[in-house]
Amino acid sequence: MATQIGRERLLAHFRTMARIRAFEETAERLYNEKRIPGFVHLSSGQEAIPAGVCANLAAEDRLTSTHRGHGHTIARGGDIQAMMLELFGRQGGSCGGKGGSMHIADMRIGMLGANGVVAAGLPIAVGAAHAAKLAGEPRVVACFFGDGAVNRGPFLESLNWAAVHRLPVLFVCEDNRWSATTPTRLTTAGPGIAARAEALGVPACAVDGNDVAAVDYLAGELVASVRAGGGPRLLLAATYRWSGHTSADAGAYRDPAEVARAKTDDPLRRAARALGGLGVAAEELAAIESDVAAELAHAVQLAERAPFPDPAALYTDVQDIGAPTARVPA
Amino acid sequence: MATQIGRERLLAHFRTMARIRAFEETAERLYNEKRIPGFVHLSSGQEAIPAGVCANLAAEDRLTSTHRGHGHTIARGGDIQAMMLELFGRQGGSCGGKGGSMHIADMRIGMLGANGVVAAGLPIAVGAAHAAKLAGEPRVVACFFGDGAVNRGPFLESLNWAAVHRLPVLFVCEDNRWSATTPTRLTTAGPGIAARAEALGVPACAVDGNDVAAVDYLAGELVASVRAGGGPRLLLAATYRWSGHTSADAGAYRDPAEVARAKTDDPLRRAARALGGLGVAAEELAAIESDVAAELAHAVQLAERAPFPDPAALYTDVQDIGAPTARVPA
Amino acid sequence: MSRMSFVEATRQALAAEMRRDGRIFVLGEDLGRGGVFQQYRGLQAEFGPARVVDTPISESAIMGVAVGAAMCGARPVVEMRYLDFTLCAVDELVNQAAKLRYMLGGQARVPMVVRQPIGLWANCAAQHSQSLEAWWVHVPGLVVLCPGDPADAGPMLAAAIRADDPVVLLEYKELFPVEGEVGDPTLPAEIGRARLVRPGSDLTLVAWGGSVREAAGAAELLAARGISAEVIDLRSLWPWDSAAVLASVARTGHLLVAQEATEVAGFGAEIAALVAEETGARVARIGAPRTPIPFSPALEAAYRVDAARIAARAAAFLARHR
Amino acid sequence: MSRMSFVEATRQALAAEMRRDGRIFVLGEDLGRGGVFQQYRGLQAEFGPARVVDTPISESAIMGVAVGAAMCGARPVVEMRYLDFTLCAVDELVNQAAKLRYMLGGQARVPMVVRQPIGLWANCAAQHSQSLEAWWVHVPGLVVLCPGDPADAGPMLAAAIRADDPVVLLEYKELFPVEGEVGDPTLPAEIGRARLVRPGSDLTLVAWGGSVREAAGAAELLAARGISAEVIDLRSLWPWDSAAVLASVARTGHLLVAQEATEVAGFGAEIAALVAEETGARVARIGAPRTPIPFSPALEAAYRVDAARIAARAAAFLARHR
Ligand SMILES: Cc1ncc(C[n+]2csc(CCOP(=O)(O)OP(=O)(O)O)c2C)c(N)n1
Ligand SMILES: Cc1ncc(C[n+]2csc(CCOP(=O)(O)OP(=O)(O)O)c2C)c(N)n1
Ligand SMILES: [Mg+2]
Ligand SMILES: [Mg+2]
Repeated sequence: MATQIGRERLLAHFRTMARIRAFEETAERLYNEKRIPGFVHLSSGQEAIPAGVCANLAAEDRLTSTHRGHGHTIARGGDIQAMMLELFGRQGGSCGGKGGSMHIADMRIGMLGANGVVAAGLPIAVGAAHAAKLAGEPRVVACFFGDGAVNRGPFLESLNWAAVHRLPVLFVCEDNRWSATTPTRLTTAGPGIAARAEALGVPACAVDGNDVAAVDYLAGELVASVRAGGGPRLLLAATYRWSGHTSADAGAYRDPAEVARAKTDDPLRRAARALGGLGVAAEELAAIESDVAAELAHAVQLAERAPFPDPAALYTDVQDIGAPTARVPA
Repeated sequence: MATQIGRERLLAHFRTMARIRAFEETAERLYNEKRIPGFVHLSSGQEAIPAGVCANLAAEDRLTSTHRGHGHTIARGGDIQAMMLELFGRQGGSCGGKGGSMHIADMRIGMLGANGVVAAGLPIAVGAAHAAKLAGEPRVVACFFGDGAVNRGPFLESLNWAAVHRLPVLFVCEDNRWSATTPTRLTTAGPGIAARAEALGVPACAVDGNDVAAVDYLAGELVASVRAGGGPRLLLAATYRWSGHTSADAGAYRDPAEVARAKTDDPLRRAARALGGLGVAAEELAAIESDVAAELAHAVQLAERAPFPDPAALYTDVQDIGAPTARVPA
Repeated sequence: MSRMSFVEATRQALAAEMRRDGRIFVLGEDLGRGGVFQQYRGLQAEFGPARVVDTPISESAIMGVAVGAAMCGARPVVEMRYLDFTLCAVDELVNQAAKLRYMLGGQARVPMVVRQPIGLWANCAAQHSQSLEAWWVHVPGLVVLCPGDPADAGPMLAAAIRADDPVVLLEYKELFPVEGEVGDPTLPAEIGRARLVRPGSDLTLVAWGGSVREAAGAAELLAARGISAEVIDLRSLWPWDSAAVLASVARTGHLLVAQEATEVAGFGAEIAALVAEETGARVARIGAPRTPIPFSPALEAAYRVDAARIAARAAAFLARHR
Repeated sequence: MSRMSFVEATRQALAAEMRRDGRIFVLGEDLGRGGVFQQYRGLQAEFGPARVVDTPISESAIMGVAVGAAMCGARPVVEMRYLDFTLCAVDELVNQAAKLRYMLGGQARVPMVVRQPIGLWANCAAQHSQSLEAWWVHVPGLVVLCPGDPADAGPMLAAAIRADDPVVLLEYKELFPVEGEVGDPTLPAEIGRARLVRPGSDLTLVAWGGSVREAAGAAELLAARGISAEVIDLRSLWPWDSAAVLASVARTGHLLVAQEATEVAGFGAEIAALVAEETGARVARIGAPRTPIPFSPALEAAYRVDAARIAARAAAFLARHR
């Protein structure tokens, strides 16, 4: 970890990443134990990217996410209890139980939503930035997406639009090398994602996405230039997805050696080592991890006991005009 | 005209271009005189590109076109009489009167169709090439599109696909600087169309699109490399659209000086000058032009007298299974 | 009341809304030159290119940017040029705009208007003439409006802009140049109310958009044959005024729905089915055959659901059931 | 006859077709690892990556490439993963595949199959659970199939592949693992014929896809209440077997259409409207409310059109009209 970073800042990153890791491991366990409905897309191994990027966002900034959205929400300061309730489909969930993991969102912190459609977040992020610019509001929008999303048309349309209008968007590509069960390189032509962005008028920088200090530093530079009106930027962060594509996917198609090698490059352990170098005792980190574990255990306990939404909630939040009327119960 | 080209070949180009020009001018007049239904998108001023490209296609090759498809069809050897019947919506039209100018097609010459949706031809061309490769057929597909189409998602998805599969596609971008009534540069970010293609793994070459010999030469090189299995290529041809976006558009939003300047760079006159240099007498060219004029006049005469399709044809060519049944006449 | 074209009424309504509310902006292709039907003539000069945005040819982004902007406090009005091009932005409209408020448990709203010029016009053939209102009515979250005459054009647009929901506004291309008596075009309409075009006693004829004229023409033809048809302009397709239709059918005992769109699985099926469910009255439909839209005027004439065809269908329907 | 799952039947049918005809190729995401529902397990090993193509995440290109390939002699089978992602490729399906043969005056055909896994499954919520069959039925040029049990799964796929038209094949996700008695899964079905699931005399219950099981369950519940319901599995939505439905309704006098999709402007409206037009019999529908699909199991339970709800609707319907 060559990048200079202060002790407190790195400790904060460590805590953020530990919370994400614990959330993902908890979600995975809950899924395997059939205690939560639906699927979850886990981001274990990728924690340094949301941690490093979101640390550079101001209160008024916004972000869009992907199907793999827990980490972005947590790094942005999302409420873990509400997220857990959402995963369980209960009252008090971030989305009242209507969205689930794949649509997790928290407008109070400018988190416009995970999204079940690959690349759908890109034009939404650009629209959020367009609105901010139109209103003269000094907001930056961070737009997270995966390496597989660069093969969808909205990638081109969104980057071009953002560049034409010089909008305050930081595009963040989490390059974990996989598009579901397919290695992205097999379906992706050309010299790379950075070149695609540059060809669309969006300057791009690559970073080691498992090095939280490096991500933080570069994201800081890019957010500053975006905020100063320099137009959109792209941060290309290399990382690896430790688990299967969804919680239902064992990932058997991947070479176990590849996975094992990737796991040796653990963003949390890297941060821990650097913190050691900065004089932080191992006990302090262990304390953070046990805090976080307790937080998660508590969240699960509450969520599992929480009531399900009233069936009448099926009919609310659809639309004002022409809202659906409740069926007579069968 | 620096490029070496033989007399006969250039004469053939001249004739092709003269036929396109005459067709477009005729269509424009017919529209203005309200003798044909619908709109026509005219390619006057852009003739050198289809002429130069299609001269390099073999009998088994294929092409896709745009809303502005007359020139591509004629250059490929399409039947002008059938085309004119189609513009009039009559029996014997290329598409039996069902498609009109915007859907003109001729499968006998591998012309898969003009298309009313910008960029829709790109994945179709890629699919045609994919099918050829799968079947082991040695066919090249030429895919024409405009500079405005590079802002639609299918541009990215199609080029990427063609490059991943090393498909035999020659993408031809007719850069006439305008997207309908909007200058393309105002809505397009980045270093340019060639850079976009290269970023998607498709090597690109630029050419003066009003110089038919240059287009011919470069298209020849590119088609050869595509045919040899080198994967897709993009030819970026600079030109200008002389008329309005459609026949209904006077083009008043354009600086008259810009139009006038562009018209001084007439691909036909350039070819004529070069032919003069190769010893072709002005009379010979005049004879070609009057041949062509007669051909067009004859085509119009026949088309205007041809019968409309039988109303029963409304119901044919839809589908085999679940075909529509004719309504009882009112 | 003054005489005004449909398109002029929409221009006035839009300009008035934009003056009233600085959050409104319009985005689409070629708007600075007025747009295909001159719906935007003069607006860029008044409001500037930041509020009347000339977009790239990027339908997915046009729609998706509007969604993101709407979630964040702006009030976008999207111009799709032709309804048909919306087919390049369906994920953004249906998976995103329509569902986001729900998926987010009410945390966000998506107040945007999607203008879709719809229907046959100038022999534009299969990819520039479709009527797909049935699709949008089938999508939870969307409001679907379809003005049928110049007097409604402005008020419907104003109401769409003021709605906090995503609204699809279907504007029949053939109506744009039509003139009529118009009240204040900037006064927002009440959404969800049908309009009685012509009273009658033998048959209820329901139509919307461009078909309202044809239905009215059919009523004339029927009157000459001694049949009294009541013509209703639905105006709003979701929500639609089932009360008005049911009340009319209760009087006439017969319903005929006339639509320009393909008859099979069209919106007319919903109206006919609901009336049949609720009343047991005799119902009938007329719409386009299940063929793509042909170019040739000869074929288009065979395709079109015009006044004569509607009248013939009505007469045959009544003859069978009376 | 042998016991087989729905998904296994489709695998056998596809493999048999691919062995028979070298022009057939399959394209979609992750097919080499079997696809989301393991519909393609083992096929890449047998046929190689050129005929079982792992595509980029490029739905527009997947569909558009299939269109171009189909026009040029190949027989593509497109996998959309979830019906919902078809919304990223609607221009290619509706403006291109469905219309090209017509626009080109019959010069080309577009023989392709678009497999769309459809419906509720595993609480996948609003963007992974939709049923939009009504949309495709409304589009001239498309054939729409929807097998409702394992015995039909293979034959329907084989028939779709052999058709020279673009065919949308809707496969209910919840049916994939269901086992049943299956004849020869590779024998192409006759398209356009409904299947009598259970005879009855008081009411005709029409369903398709995943709702067939629910309708059959409802018939059981109704039988216990002394109501005899005839259950028809439509199997093919365009063309649909109106003759079979009309003949049944002629006997029972009552029609109830049950669908998983949103009731408003759903395909059930077409069936109800046509039966009402043709017969004057009493008709009724049951479908989902006009809300996006919720995640929480508690809300999904309230949303779902299950056997109990169908039976209750049927009983209330008959009580009102008998
Ligand atoms: C339009 C669309 N196509 C396909 C899918 C199915 N899908 C969900 S995630 C995924 C892979 C995405 O890969 P990437 O963008 O790299 O993100 P990652 O999962 O690696 O985080 C796919 C194919 C989808 N959700 N949306
Ligand atoms: C998807 C789509 N969006 C918009 C249009 C309307 N339209 C037709 S041609 C055109 C301009 C196309 O510009 P370009 O690709 O440069 O081709 P050119 O007209 O210059 O030949 C537009 C916007 C369309 N046909 N399809
Ligand atoms: Mg990835
Ligand atoms: Mg152009």
